Amino acid sequence: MSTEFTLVAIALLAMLTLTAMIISRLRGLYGAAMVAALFSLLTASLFVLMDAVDVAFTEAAVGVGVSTVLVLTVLALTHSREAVTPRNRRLPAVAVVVAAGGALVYASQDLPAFGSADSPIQTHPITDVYLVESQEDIGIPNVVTEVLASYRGLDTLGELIVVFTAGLTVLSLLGTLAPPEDCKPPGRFHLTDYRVIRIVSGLLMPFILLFALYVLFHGDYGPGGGFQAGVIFASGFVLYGLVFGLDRAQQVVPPRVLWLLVSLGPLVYAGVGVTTMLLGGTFLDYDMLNQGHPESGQHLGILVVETAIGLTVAAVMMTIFFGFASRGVTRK
Amino acid sequence: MILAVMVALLVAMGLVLARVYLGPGRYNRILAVNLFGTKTVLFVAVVGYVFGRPEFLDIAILYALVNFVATIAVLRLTHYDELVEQHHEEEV
Amino acid sequence: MIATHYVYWVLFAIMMIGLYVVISHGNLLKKLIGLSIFQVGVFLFYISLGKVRGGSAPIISPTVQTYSHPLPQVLILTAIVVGVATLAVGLGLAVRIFETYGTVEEDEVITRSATDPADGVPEDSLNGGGGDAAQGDEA
Amino acid sequence: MHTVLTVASGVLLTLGSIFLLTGAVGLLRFPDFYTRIHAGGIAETVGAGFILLGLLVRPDDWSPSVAVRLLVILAFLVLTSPTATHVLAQAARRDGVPVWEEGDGPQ
Repeated sequence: MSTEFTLVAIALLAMLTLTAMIISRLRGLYGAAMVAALFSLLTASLFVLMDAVDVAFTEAAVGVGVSTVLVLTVLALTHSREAVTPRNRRLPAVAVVVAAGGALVYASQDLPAFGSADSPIQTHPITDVYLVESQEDIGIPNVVTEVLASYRGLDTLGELIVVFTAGLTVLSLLGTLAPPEDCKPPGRFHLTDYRVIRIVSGLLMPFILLFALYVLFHGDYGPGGGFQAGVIFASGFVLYGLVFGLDRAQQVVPPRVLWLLVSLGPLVYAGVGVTTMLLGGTFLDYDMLNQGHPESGQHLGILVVETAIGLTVAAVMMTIFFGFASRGVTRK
Repeated sequence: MILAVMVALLVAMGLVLARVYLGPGRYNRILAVNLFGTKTVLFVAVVGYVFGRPEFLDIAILYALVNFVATIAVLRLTHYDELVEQHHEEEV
Repeated sequence: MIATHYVYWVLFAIMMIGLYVVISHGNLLKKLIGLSIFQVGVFLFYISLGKVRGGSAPIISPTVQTYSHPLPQVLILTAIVVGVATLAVGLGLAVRIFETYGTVEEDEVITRSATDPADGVPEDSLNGGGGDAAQGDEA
Repeated sequence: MHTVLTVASGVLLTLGSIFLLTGAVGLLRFPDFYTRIHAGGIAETVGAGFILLGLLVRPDDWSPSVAVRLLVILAFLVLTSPTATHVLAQAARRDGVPVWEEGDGPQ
């Protein structure tokens, strides 16, 4: 490992640990949520350093964008200060943590050295399938996209259904979304104070959505894909809702459309699988989509599946945000 | 040269982290987190050059974007009552 | 040992900080934040197992010879999105608990549900949420 | 040409690093929120601009796609970073974050 890599990795890991400690010490939960966003930024930098560019993309969009917004929305609905942890709770926790950490460190002796090229994961035959053979079978440079959407397509369908179910669960916990006319911000919302931020956000909106589309369709050649695009799309609308008011955001994307999109994704995804079965292949065998030219069949299949993922992820994230944000309305 | 920039960025990140820890109060932390975000954008851009794959700058664009969204979210949601009208106020 | 395993150990430490927050803190929202810390530790651990010395991101390019393993990245990519979806479910539960008991502190929830399990809390304690946002929040 | 560009990039990167570092020191050392946002916000944007320009003129691994992305990042930062700090300062003023005056201790 090059010395630069090691030094940068150590610096980032040290900062990450410090940030985690700061989060655990902060009792003001608004502060903790903000530092959690910083934690997420650091994590994403480490992902970039460890060559996981797609993961870094997702972590940045999810950790800094969506989950910070969700935690803050919930804090606005509940108490934002934490009670002091009683001393008698700390000791058992420390005991458990020390025991578990000790067990992990003990077990880590069997792990291969960090970055070694002859560790079991690297020498397993599947590595060659993914990194070399995939270029002939599918021909898309981004291996992560290939594995995600094609080789492990069934697994990803499962993950998408988890996201779908989580969206449904949040809706059933919080009740249906408040109608847009109930979410009108009060008159003083339109203060001239906010002129700068409104103009800049209005200017940025189209670029955010364009960027999301770019990430979706460029995911074959660079970092990106359906999950990332969905989250970016959603964070664009979250920004819109935060700056221009929830009512206007809900007019742009009415709940009815949102629910249609939430269920459309898994349906399209599974539909592709059923289509390939009807065409004589196995479930999600994209080769069948273009019989004479399996490679372009794969391209088509991956594109459709990634779009389906993007739709559902974006719709679920928006539903969750609107659900929490309009909770304050329905509660009153 | 690029390495020196990277070191400068890491040192600056450390200093900002100290401000995050010291606070005090919400605004100092938002400010620090926001500035930390800008440094991460630069860090990611620079890492691409150091390790020889500068084409991954898309990630840095995304960082710049979410950093802005997060800052606006913090400002907005800490004044939640401005975002959603409180119905009972109207009736009183 | 230190030179080859330090990354894993630091990541274990981060996981343990998260676990400590989950176990020791009584505030349900803080527990969820702690859970995310733990989760991030696990994510980084997976990714670190796929990293190869001198490798590069698994996006095939004629100028690059060694690539890090793509499989952990695929698993973690989906896990992150699923993670935020489950975080949202947890937050939804926390909101409902707050609406029923007027608090998100675990101990108080337990005492309150023991004393009067049938009815919730008076309306006015619900409105306290927006109010205390205005106070400072020094550590 | 190559040497000129390399030197120019080096100068820009150095300037950018200096701005970033002074901004960070200011953020840490100044006594109240408004002075900190002044130091941090302005130095940060300038420093980021210099570093991105420095990367842009670097001739070694220059390619059009990289250059376009650098310009997009630059445009994004120049647009969002001052907006964010402006809104922050305004919100802090409205919320009554105290202003430091000579003789006060550090906050």
